[in-house]
Amino acid sequence: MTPADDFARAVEAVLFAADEPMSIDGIRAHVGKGDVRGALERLAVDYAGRGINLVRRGDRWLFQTAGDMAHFLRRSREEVRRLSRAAIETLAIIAYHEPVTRAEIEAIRGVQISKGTLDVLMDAGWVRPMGRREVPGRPLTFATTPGFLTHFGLESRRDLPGIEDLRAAGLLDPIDLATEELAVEKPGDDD
Amino acid sequence: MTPADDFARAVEAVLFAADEPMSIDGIRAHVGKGDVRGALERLAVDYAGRGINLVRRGDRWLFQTAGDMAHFLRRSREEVRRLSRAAIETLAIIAYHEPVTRAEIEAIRGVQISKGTLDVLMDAGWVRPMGRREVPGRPLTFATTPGFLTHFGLESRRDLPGIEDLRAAGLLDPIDLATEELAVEKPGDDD
Amino acid sequence: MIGEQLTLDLDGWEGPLDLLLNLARAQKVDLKEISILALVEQYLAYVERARTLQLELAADYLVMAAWLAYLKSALLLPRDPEIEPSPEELALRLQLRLERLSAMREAGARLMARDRLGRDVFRRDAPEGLRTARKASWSAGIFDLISAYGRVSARTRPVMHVVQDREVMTLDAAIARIAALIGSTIDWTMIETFLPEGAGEALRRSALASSFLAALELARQGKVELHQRGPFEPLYLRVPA
Repeated sequence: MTPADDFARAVEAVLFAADEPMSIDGIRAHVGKGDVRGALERLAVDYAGRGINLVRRGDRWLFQTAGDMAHFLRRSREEVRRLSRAAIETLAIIAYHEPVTRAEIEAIRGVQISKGTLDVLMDAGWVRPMGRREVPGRPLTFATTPGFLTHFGLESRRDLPGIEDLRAAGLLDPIDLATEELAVEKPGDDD
Repeated sequence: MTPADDFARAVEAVLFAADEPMSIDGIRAHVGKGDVRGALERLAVDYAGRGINLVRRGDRWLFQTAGDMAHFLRRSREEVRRLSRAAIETLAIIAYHEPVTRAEIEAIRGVQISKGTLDVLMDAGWVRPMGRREVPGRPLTFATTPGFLTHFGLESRRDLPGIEDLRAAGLLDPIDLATEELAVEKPGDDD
Repeated sequence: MIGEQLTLDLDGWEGPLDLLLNLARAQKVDLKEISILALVEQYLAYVERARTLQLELAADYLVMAAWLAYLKSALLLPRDPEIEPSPEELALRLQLRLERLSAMREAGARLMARDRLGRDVFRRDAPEGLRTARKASWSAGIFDLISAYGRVSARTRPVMHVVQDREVMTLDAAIARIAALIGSTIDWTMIETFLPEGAGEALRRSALASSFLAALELARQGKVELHQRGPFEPLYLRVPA
């Protein structure tokens, strides 16, 4: 930086340490006699193009971080978290049945979904609201997003395995089925 | 000022906006990859001789007003607590001898530390307990904090006034509690 | 213990070493050159004066006085080589202690005189502050997704139970059949004899179960007698004798 004269340095220090924007009179109360306005204008030039700018708001002056630096002041930290069982089931139901209303999701799951569950899926960018169903109450419907397909490596929703594929893969929860057979279907074979 | 490159501008903005002195890692978490240390050193040069300085305190950096601007900035309210003579001496002994036990502090001062003295220093954030000395009784040791360096404007403990001379004169040698007691408190300890 | 006990001096002393240091400073600026003997004399005189003024001295001042009196006599008396450390060594240690305390006192003063943050130099009073936004990145794979769907389907898909049509022998049919056939038998006859011939395995099991119940019913009515040697032995029927 070009060296600042002592008067400008004093103005600079006072503005830096101030707890609010300062008027020229307010600055003068600290630094005493001198060309405060001239010093401010020189400082504004000095700081133009730096990470800190001297700016004027009405008749008050303040230092602030340069506007294009704002994104550095917020740091986002990624935290990888696993989806809850409720969230992944809800997502699966939406993917297989979209567009689907909240009530339909609950009917399919057989359990209510808590408020945060859909929020989490929307926050993850996998689910979005998609219009209303034209039935009484006009409930909102939900569908998956392109981001959903990307994340799960799917070309389209048609790539999702069908129910017969799931059965063949043993994913229809054989343990639960076995229990049901024992309880209900003893005398004869099922299906 | 000489124009700063965008990376230095980002470092400048982050330090300016920070409400605590920042380590290089802390800065990097905001500005991303790049030569943070190099940028800091360039910025420190840019700001040398201005009303604001970029200073290093321990492994952390901060902007603060230049020391010779103090008379424009001193505030009516007394923000800095007044320390008792005992507290000042105790702080100096800890800073120059750390880590140091309470018994060693007492041996140097030739008097017991009254109850509140260490508390005041710890409350100010300048002193903290730092492990135990592996001698009989395993006494707690005390040392200074990063806040101590920041408050007293020291880049590191090596900048403590006159520390090299004192060390050379043997005045910072470890305290031999046995002989010190022999010299002064032999006939009856007061603690 | 420290504090107002020695009010000869308005400031008060921070302990006997503090008093010694002040006496030494009055003697010479450079502590290396002070006369320990003279210092001892001064300290003892000081303590004596406090006594005559009936000031209450803290124990550690008296302890120091006793030790200094010992040091003085050791320094004045002919040297005894048996005594370690030597009085000169003790005097040197005392001088070093005073030097160290003096150095620390001076260092404290220099620290306090530095440009101190919040007193002489200032940080921004209203910094924008830095924020750390936590962004959750959710992890789930395709297998999680489809197995979840399988789980939901399995849990809620209506299960349909189909009972196959089978040949059975009802209890009524078995009672009629045994009642009809028992009349032509005289001796004990195994229950299997009464089952329909040529029946398939399923019908045979049904007929056996029904016939057993029928036999129990007929026995209750007094129309047959039952006999079995033991558990799981063959079951025999006959007309009551």
